[in-house]
Amino acid sequence: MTPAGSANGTVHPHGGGLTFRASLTEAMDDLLREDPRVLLLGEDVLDPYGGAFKVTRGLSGRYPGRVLATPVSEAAIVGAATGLAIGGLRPIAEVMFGDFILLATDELINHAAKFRAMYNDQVTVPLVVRAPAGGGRAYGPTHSQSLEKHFLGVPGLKVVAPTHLHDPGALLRAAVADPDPVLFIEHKLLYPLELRPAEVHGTPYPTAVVRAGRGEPAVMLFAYGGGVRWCLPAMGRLAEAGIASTLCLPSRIDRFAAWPWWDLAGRPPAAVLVEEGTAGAGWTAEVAAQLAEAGNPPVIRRVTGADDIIPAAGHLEDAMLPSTDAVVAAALALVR
Amino acid sequence: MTPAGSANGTVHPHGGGLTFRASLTEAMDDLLREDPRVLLLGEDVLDPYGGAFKVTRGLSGRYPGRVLATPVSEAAIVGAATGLAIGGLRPIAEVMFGDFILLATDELINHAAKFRAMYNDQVTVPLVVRAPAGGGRAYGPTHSQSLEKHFLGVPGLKVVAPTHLHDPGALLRAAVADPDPVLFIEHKLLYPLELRPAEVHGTPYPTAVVRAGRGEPAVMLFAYGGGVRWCLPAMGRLAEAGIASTLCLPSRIDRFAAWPWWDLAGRPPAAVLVEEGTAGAGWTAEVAAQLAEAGNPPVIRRVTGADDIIPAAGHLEDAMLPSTDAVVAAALALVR
Amino acid sequence: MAQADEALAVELYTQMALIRRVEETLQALFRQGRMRGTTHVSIGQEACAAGVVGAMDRQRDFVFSTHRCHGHFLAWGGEPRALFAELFGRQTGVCGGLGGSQHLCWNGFFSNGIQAGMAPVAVGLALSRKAAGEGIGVAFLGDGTFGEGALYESLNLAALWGAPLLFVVEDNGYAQSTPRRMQHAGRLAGRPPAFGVETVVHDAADPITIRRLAEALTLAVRADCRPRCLYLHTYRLAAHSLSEDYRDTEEIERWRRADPLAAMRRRLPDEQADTIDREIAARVADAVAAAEADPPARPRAVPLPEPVALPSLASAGGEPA
Amino acid sequence: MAQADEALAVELYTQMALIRRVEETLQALFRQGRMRGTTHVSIGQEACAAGVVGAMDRQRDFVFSTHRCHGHFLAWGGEPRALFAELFGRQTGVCGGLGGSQHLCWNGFFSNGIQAGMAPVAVGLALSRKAAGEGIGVAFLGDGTFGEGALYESLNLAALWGAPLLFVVEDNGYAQSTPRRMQHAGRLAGRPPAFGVETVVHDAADPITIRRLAEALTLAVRADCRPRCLYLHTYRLAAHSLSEDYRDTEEIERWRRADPLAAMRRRLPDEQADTIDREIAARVADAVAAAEADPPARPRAVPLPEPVALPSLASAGGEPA
Ligand SMILES: Cc1ncc(C[n+]2csc(CCOP(=O)(O)OP(=O)(O)O)c2C)c(N)n1
Ligand SMILES: Cc1ncc(C[n+]2csc(CCOP(=O)(O)OP(=O)(O)O)c2C)c(N)n1
Ligand SMILES: [Mg+2]
Ligand SMILES: [Mg+2]
Repeated sequence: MTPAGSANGTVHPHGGGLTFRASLTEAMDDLLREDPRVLLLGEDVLDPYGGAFKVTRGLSGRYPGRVLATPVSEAAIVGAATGLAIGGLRPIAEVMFGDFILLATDELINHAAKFRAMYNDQVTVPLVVRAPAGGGRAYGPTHSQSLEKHFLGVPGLKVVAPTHLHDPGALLRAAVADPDPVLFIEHKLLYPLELRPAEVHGTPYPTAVVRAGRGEPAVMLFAYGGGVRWCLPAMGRLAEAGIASTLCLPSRIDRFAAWPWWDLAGRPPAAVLVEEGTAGAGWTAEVAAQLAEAGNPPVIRRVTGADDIIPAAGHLEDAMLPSTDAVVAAALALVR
Repeated sequence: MTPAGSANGTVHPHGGGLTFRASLTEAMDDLLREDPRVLLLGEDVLDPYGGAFKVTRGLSGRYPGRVLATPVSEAAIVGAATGLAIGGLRPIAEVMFGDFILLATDELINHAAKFRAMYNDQVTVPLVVRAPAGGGRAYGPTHSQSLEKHFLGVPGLKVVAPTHLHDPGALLRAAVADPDPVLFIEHKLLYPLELRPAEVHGTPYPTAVVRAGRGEPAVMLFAYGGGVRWCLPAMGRLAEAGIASTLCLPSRIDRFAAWPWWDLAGRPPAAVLVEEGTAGAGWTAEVAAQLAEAGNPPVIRRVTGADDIIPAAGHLEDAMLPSTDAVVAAALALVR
Repeated sequence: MAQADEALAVELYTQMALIRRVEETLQALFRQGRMRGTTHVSIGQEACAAGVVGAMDRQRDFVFSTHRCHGHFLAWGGEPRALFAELFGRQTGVCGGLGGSQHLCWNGFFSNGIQAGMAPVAVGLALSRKAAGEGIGVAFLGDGTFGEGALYESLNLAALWGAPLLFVVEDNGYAQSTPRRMQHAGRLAGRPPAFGVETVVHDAADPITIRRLAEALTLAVRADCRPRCLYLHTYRLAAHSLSEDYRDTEEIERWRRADPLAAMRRRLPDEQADTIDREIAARVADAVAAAEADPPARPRAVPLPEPVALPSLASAGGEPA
Repeated sequence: MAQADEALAVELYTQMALIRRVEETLQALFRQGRMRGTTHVSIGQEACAAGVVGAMDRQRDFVFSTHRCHGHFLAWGGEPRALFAELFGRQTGVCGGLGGSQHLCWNGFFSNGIQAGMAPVAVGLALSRKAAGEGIGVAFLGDGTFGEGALYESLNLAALWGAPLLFVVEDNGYAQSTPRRMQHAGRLAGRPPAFGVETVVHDAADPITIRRLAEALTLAVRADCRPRCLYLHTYRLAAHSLSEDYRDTEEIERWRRADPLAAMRRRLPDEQADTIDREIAARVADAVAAAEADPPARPRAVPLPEPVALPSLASAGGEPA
């Protein structure tokens, strides 16, 4: 059991060996036990397989009839889950790889996200679509993408991307409790990581703030989801080089307001914006735009995936995704 | 017949009463006549109907067997056109309303756009997908959207959005000649407009530049596609108010490099970025990010569609889309 | 005619005549420029709406409709005034003027302007009703909509999971301007059975037969929670939307002579039919007048979703990482 | 056995044994950590690849495959070394190491890792060959892939427009971990016919029969440019990918005893089979050694698409608007 939300400034209580994956599984276990309206559906989610990334493992056995293995039909999975949500249930749909969410784009954007508003608030759509995303496992061009940027700025749709510095289970519970559809992005490489306590702010989708080095931060990092895996070591290296930094790591990445975090961190003179996906019109573009629009922005550099397909060859994938080195280099370039 | 490309600084030769729509139809007519590899496919594109927006009217009669009315199958339309392109043909697929491109997202992003790169340049995909987009006609939430921002930053995919200040037919010809897939966005409200001569730069997808008022521009506008309809009158009004402005109007909106245009326009101290779609991680976010990243940016304001569904009621739609007033107000707020 | 059949004939004729009158009025309102946008009328197909929807239970069932939804909406009991108001862009509209002609929602009635996109949603809602222990749904489809893959995913899922849902196909022979034979290979009515959905094919001339079929099928769906399909051959007498109609005029004429509404009218005593017509005319005229006079639609109060609230970082402590 | 059948038996056994050897080697390479990522082997299903692909003409035809593509690739004449190199991430790989296991392209052979997404692309390529006047295609599909709507759009379009394409279903009873009966309602083999695609159903034990069927069907496709479907019942003896296999061990054992490769081997004189096996073992070992020693994959030279070039605005005049 994990608390459902975190208040401002709370250091959330985890860290006792619970992994990112287990936090999610536990949250679904709790949800299924506590709320008869909750159900899970997705490809191969039943035991003993427990889903391609094993996040639903153990659940179908404990909650028979409420964990549903679907056909390979992403549009129908999201569409049917939308109907279940309209009908008063609390479906959590799993898309096996985030890359496949593209088959359900219409159901998500032209249906689930629109209903509440276009039907004049006569319905709500408490739908959660979980999507394991990102690269780093040499799965090649169609199984490694970070496509969540294409779902930003969709009226009616929230996009939430936990890290192990948040409480992923609590975020999932918040998403299930949300009256609006939530696309819930889980970076594959985070699954095995143990949760770490961190300073978090805001509810129900808290933003984590990490500070490293001594004194006023010279650089502010903005990242989400899998980006955390480069930012934390980069901050350590920067601290060693005598450069203090602050990382802002929101869990909800749609409609994220960047400027206030920069302001409240003391307006560091430089900002490095990190995103695993490609740069064009992505999350970091939105962050940079907000900083720029507010006037007197810091100097800014984006660190993103290269503008090409994600190659299968592991070493090429490593070379084209962001890295700790790239984050450090960007920070140094701005600070010096 | 129109020239296939425009050299830097050319004032393109149109304006003699040819409409945006006719320019496109004429280009397809020319292409079909000149190149046996060209073919059109889409829903209801045959005569006498000639497509929902009448852009293919007259063509099926003149080129029997090369203008194909499809089933209502957007994924198969784009997928089959991709196969035709791989097979050496030059398909132009029409999606009846741009809103329906969401049903073909997977075919476009995980197939057409990826093939060339992931197959190590063994194939090219000279595919054009035409999509009438945008609001202003009170067609309601699912027939009025500007969804092209969701297709920006896709490795392998180009997005081209002509205006009547470009030569839309020439752009379409360039897209057909392009070895890579092009999503070709046609704003519905531009169809009846007569082409206007303008200063254009670059090839094969030129950027139009419009200057208004006397002296150095105090504000620079960035817009594309349907955004032109507010920018031109806004510039007139600003000029009347004694404010000179320069409009940068690219036709290719993916991988658009904003800063050089601002630089070459003399770095006006203010920039208004205009986009009919919603703001979040859209085209204007990318433009703002680029200006910010380059350092010493102008003061920036985005003018975009409101963050909500597009209501059917005409007056509400008018109120939530950008407008000439909004562009003028943004410029005045920055300049004063 | 038996007593019951007589009553049913009156009900069905009234329903159909109301739909016809409302939609002819809509055509006129658009022609006169009193409405913006566009619309799709079901003139000629009213027997499907009246026949099928009347077999449903408004208390617990639901209806998914399409771009051509006015008839289904009215047959479900929707108010003409609310429909007119919706298309006028008025606060009192079915969806406060936000949805417009294609995007209606009211009391378990849903339509959307994306072909076949609602099919899986209907399956999901049906499953939720099954879980709740009562209620079934109907999902209307056109023949052209058989082009969309989402439909087949939905048929499969409905049959596989036992969704209490009646798919109703209104095959009017065309998708927009394109005839069925240029859209589909094989026999359309043979497709749902290939996905495990039993299908009854009928022509849609007689609303009484349609009602009986719909009653039988909904009974079966209620009994075993398995989906069924009612495949109706029909014809629209008007153009696809407000644009021109390029279909063969003789073909249209032939169908106009077999207009199910006219046939239904002939079953009633002239005087009774005249009375019904007069009442409907008055009701529709009143609805238009009231709707047009209603206040204009308001923007939604709450933007969706709201941005993340700004926390007060000022009070926050923090440890170095 | 007739002379011709004998030669065919040797060809098919050699083909199947090569596929088996290559894929068992891949399994070992992954187990040993010499390859990254994951892969899907077709062990047990080789008769489908060998039987069908050999009926195609490498000069003018094409093959669309799936995530489980190695067998199809090798049967099409793809080099084991190029395949190993691709999975090792080497320059000499089929796609220079960019595609990896699921994303192969070579000489009219295409695979992609998205279920059913290639079906419409195959239809389009088939239509382009029809326009060119020669060549047909084959598109492989799994039973699980019948869940995807794009498949039905493609079947319809292929039949409607007369695409010279043979759909080949390898129904191995599972999609990943989920058995067919939990995925599909009705009889899968009944679905293509509902979209106007004639379908022949067979079990996939004997590659010679498969070859004859494929020959007959490709002849028909070539003759009238209408699509056909060959629906094969088969079984994979290995796990879905590199993860654990949770299927019933007795079921697996039963199928292992009926392994088509072993059956095929028994048709050949022992000595001949031994020779073939030895040669294949050597060939595969050489291929692995060569591929592993090949230079690492390089990044693509040209990013796609290039950004818009910066014009020289300096020279530009310009009129006020
Ligand atoms: C996904 C999608 N594609 C295309 C359209 C445009 N469109 C609106 S109605 C229609 C024809 C539908 O035909 P059918 O299903 O037979 O219904 P009918 O109009 O005949 O009632 C089309 C193609 C749409 N609304 N949605
Ligand atoms: C669009 C999409 N959804 C899901 C997957 C994940 N996936 C890979 S293989 C597979 C099962 C496919 O089953 P089947 O078609 O029977 O082929 P088989 O694996 O049995 O050869 C699934 C679901 C995918 N690759 N693409
Ligand atoms: Mg129809
Ligand atoms: Mg299978």
